[in-house]
Amino acid sequence: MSKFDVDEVLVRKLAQLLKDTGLSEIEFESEGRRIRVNSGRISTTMSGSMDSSVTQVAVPPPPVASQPEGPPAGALTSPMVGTAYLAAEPGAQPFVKPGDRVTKGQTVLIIEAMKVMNPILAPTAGTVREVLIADGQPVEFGEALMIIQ
Amino acid sequence: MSKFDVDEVLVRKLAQLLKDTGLSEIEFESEGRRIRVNSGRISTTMSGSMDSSVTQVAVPPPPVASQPEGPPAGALTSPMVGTAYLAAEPGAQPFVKPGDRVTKGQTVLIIEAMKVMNPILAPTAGTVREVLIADGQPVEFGEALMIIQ
Amino acid sequence: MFEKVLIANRGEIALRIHRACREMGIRTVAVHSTADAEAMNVRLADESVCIGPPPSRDSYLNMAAIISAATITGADAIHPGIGFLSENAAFAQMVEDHGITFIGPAPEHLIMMGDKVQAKDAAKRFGIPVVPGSEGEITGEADAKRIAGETGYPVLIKAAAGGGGKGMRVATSEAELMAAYTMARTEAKASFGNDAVYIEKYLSHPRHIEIQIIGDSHGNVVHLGERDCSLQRRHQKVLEEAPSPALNAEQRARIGKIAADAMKTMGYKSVGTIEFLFQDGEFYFIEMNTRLQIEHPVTEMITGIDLVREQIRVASGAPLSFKQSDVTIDGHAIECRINAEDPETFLPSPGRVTDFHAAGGLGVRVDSALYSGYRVPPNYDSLIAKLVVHGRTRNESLMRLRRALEEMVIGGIKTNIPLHSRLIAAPDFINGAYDIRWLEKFVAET
Amino acid sequence: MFEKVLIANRGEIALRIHRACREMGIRTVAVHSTADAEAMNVRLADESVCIGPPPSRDSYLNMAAIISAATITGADAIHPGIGFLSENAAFAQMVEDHGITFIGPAPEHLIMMGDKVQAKDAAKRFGIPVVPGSEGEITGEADAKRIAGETGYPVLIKAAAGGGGKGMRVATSEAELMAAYTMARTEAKASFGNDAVYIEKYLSHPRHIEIQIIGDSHGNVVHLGERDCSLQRRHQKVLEEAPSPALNAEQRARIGKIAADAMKTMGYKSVGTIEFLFQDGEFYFIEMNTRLQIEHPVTEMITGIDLVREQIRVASGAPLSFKQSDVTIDGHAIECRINAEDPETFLPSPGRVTDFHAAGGLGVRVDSALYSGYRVPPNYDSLIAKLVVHGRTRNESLMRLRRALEEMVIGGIKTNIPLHSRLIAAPDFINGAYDIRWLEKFVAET
Repeated sequence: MSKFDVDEVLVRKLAQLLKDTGLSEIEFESEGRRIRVNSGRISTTMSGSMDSSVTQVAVPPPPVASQPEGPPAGALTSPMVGTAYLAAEPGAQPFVKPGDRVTKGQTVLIIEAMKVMNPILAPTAGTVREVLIADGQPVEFGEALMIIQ
Repeated sequence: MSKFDVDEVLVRKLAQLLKDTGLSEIEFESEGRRIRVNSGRISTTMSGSMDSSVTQVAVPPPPVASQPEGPPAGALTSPMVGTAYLAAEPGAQPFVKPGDRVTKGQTVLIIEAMKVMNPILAPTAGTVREVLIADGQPVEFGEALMIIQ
Repeated sequence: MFEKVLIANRGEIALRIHRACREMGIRTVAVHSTADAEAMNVRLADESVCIGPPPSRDSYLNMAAIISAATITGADAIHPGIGFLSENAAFAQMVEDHGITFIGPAPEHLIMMGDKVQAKDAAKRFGIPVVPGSEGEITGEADAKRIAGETGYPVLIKAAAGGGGKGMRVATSEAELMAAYTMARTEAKASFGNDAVYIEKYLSHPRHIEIQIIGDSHGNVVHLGERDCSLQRRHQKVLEEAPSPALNAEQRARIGKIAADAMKTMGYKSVGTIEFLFQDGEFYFIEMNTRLQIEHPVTEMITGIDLVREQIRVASGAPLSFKQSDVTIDGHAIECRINAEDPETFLPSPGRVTDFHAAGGLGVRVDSALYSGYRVPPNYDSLIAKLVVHGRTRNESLMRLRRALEEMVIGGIKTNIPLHSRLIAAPDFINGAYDIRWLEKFVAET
Repeated sequence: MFEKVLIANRGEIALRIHRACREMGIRTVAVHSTADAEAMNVRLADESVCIGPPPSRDSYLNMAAIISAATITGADAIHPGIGFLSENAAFAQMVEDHGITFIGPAPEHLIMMGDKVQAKDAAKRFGIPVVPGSEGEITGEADAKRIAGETGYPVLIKAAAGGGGKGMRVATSEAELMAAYTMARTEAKASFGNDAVYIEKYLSHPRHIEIQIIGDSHGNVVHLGERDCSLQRRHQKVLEEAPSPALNAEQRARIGKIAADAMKTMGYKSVGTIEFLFQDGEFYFIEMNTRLQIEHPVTEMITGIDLVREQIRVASGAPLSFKQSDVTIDGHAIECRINAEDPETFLPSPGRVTDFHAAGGLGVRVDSALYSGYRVPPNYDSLIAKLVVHGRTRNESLMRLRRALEEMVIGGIKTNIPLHSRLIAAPDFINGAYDIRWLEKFVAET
């Protein structure tokens, strides 16, 4: 079971939504987790006591096997099992490094599977935010390789 | 399991709906996901009862082994395992019947255990509301025999 | 002996193989689809590699992904388990070409027994009794008439590439022959892309009896007696037992020797099962399964031999750890296949298992990868547990099975446990008086 | 054979007896305290009767309540299980006086073996080797000095009515004797209300070896080999195995025959266990348990004999279903006692079991009344499961035990599973080189 903690980013986002939309409250529940944000705007008009609160209620999760986290946003995931190479050959310059801008279809790394070198192409144009694997690292299907945004 | 995050577009859409329709609140639930938005408008017209934004969420009970029911109030429970008799001998008048007033310490039935007749006494003065067992019925420890109030 | 074995399968059989490896001190690599990331065999394995999305063709049938997984984890052998790639000669060859040991028979034996016509020819060559009928593929209507006549009606028309009952038709007289012949060919074409069919004698009340054999790379082959798998529905085995209530010691010894001798001649060097129809004291070869069988625990319970352990040993080049004379049949064993399906409609019932409680105690064995909270994925077959009991007599194991079924708890999904409970209470079953069609009738009538 | 048996016990052993009855087609009555209303054996029984509140003296030791329960349910036999009333002669007699069969030995044998001094005398009469020492109760300090001198130091001073290590003291020299004598008497008085003590030779590095026997009412007695129960902590057995790594076939046959012959002379007619200390090739009688033992599954696994089934059969007057010559020892078995206790401090850990998952597969047996959601009550002993493995060799069962311990899941409470995992990895244990004091040292040092 995950540690009982508030997702700060989510709360800030909801607070912004309240401001933008002029709503007084947003409550959202999914998969046994629930969050409610209240602007307290109402309470200003009356007894100021009411909670201008952020409550995150931890509903005990159903005893399902804990699922793995999904890949981060903008992640390029491995389409196959194999060994990942960041450069065309040992000692050569890496195809890309963090900060590089890439164009859609540009080779960003290679995965060797069954002695075949498979070039992995950038799915979209963008900037390489992070490279998540080391050169020569074995990777499995669906493993996050790098983040391009 | 999808990451726990709010669909921003949906919230904005619901906010717009509130404005257009003049509703104060929209709650929407589907496949374990629930969202509720509240305009807070209601509070301006009504004495600001916050319950316009209070929602009960059914928390699933923990999967404990179901415990046996306790005996009903005023129940006289069996202090031993044996066979219960409502009369001193076959064909005789029962010690008590529903509606009878009994005094504390009065014999209300007999339980035979190991060929010994054990008189069972009324724990308090009161009225016999109900006799829960039949004459000659086997009873276990803690079984409710009759209700005296 | 191997240092590290990759288990190219899923579910209870992957767990079964993991257990054998652990007990031999061999490290295990679990490969799995994204649907099986939380599977018990994956959790227990020393290493795991996700090899693809849920569809089998992209994961458990994905040869490149599996061999890559073996390469990056440095596994020195691959156990293919049951189904999936276990009888795929191309895969076996590819594994060997990568310098990895395929835990199974030689590719040529997979090929030989993979095609029904070739297999029947081989069986005849090796002295295994076969069902009388066409020597090979039927060349046309005239040929069909002639062979059906010689064989004697009723006859069965079967797809050469067939399996699971697809492309099978019975003709009880020459009048029915042509229609049956055409239908069988059409179905065969549709199901296997190959309309080759053959004709054989149709048996009206046979039992399904199969002989377990195991050979090593030193020319030794031993048989471990039979299993009676007559209780089938839609050609799927439901309950298996050994010894068969229908065989006597002489018949057992005779067919066992025939099977073992044939495998010696063939040079077979792994576990394998030769399936027969048995009627009126005669055995007729159906096919050979060149792999482990789902029902192998039945044989393990009555012989005390760990078949998977032995299969891994012989694959590593070690000789069999026992001789034919060491094999003794002790008591009686029964296996119930527990499927995630509606016991009435037989529709699959995948989903989350809210409660799992296995039967326990003396003489009870449960092989299952279930656990409370596990989700049975909808992508694969519905076998979720095997309940196996052993007793000193058939009656003792029947009584034990009854009480074990009472103890099994699988909550949240539907299972065929109620069917098994009804089945073992049926007088015909208790008397051992059933053939391969009995269960279909039983299900239809109750 | 009995129609209906009342099981006067709780926990895993009550379930064990229920299973045997179900497999024999005998209806079961579960009696339980209010604390055990949700117990698995209660849920599975044909009938159940609540016999009292949680304290044992008011429920599981409440003879009147249990016999009344048998009367109102019409049970024709009572199985007392292990502990509680199982060795209580008065209860056995009371049961018989009510025309109900007591599934156990004759009351006089319970009395004879219930008192340590009487038991030792009986053992000598029946030709069972005993530890040299006082003929009976020590009459005073002078007597103590004389006997200790004759026996030779070190000597052990033991309460006549003792058990569980209470009222036991060692004296390594005459200087220590008086203090030890006084302390033992005081403890004996406090624990058993009887300060009678006796003196015997103290063995420095013995093993605990016990012989399983079973007799019927027709004069037949058979022994089923030994169990090695040397791994104890505070005189509580933790892990048992058979055959003992320390015994050879000649020693096994010799002590087995001595035990069986003694029981024949005695006319013993149920299951029983004769416990010995074994050192330097010699056996010394400790005591006889005139009941089933917790560790009986170890013997069942290597002999293939269902001891509880056989115990019920002989109680019904049937003769033993086997002769001594039919008994063969096949392979090796080990049992781990899994307790609800802290593996470091050994403090009891009752409470709700959030997850229970039993190990499965070939050669693994779990006897447990646990289930997910069950509450382990604080009122009774902490044994919650017995994990038993069988293999063709001791090494095979060790490897199997290791992987089975990896699979066991008991969540929500603390258990001694981690202790067992450490224990079976210890070189001394793997080599079978341990005596009755080894475990205490192991626990203290690690």
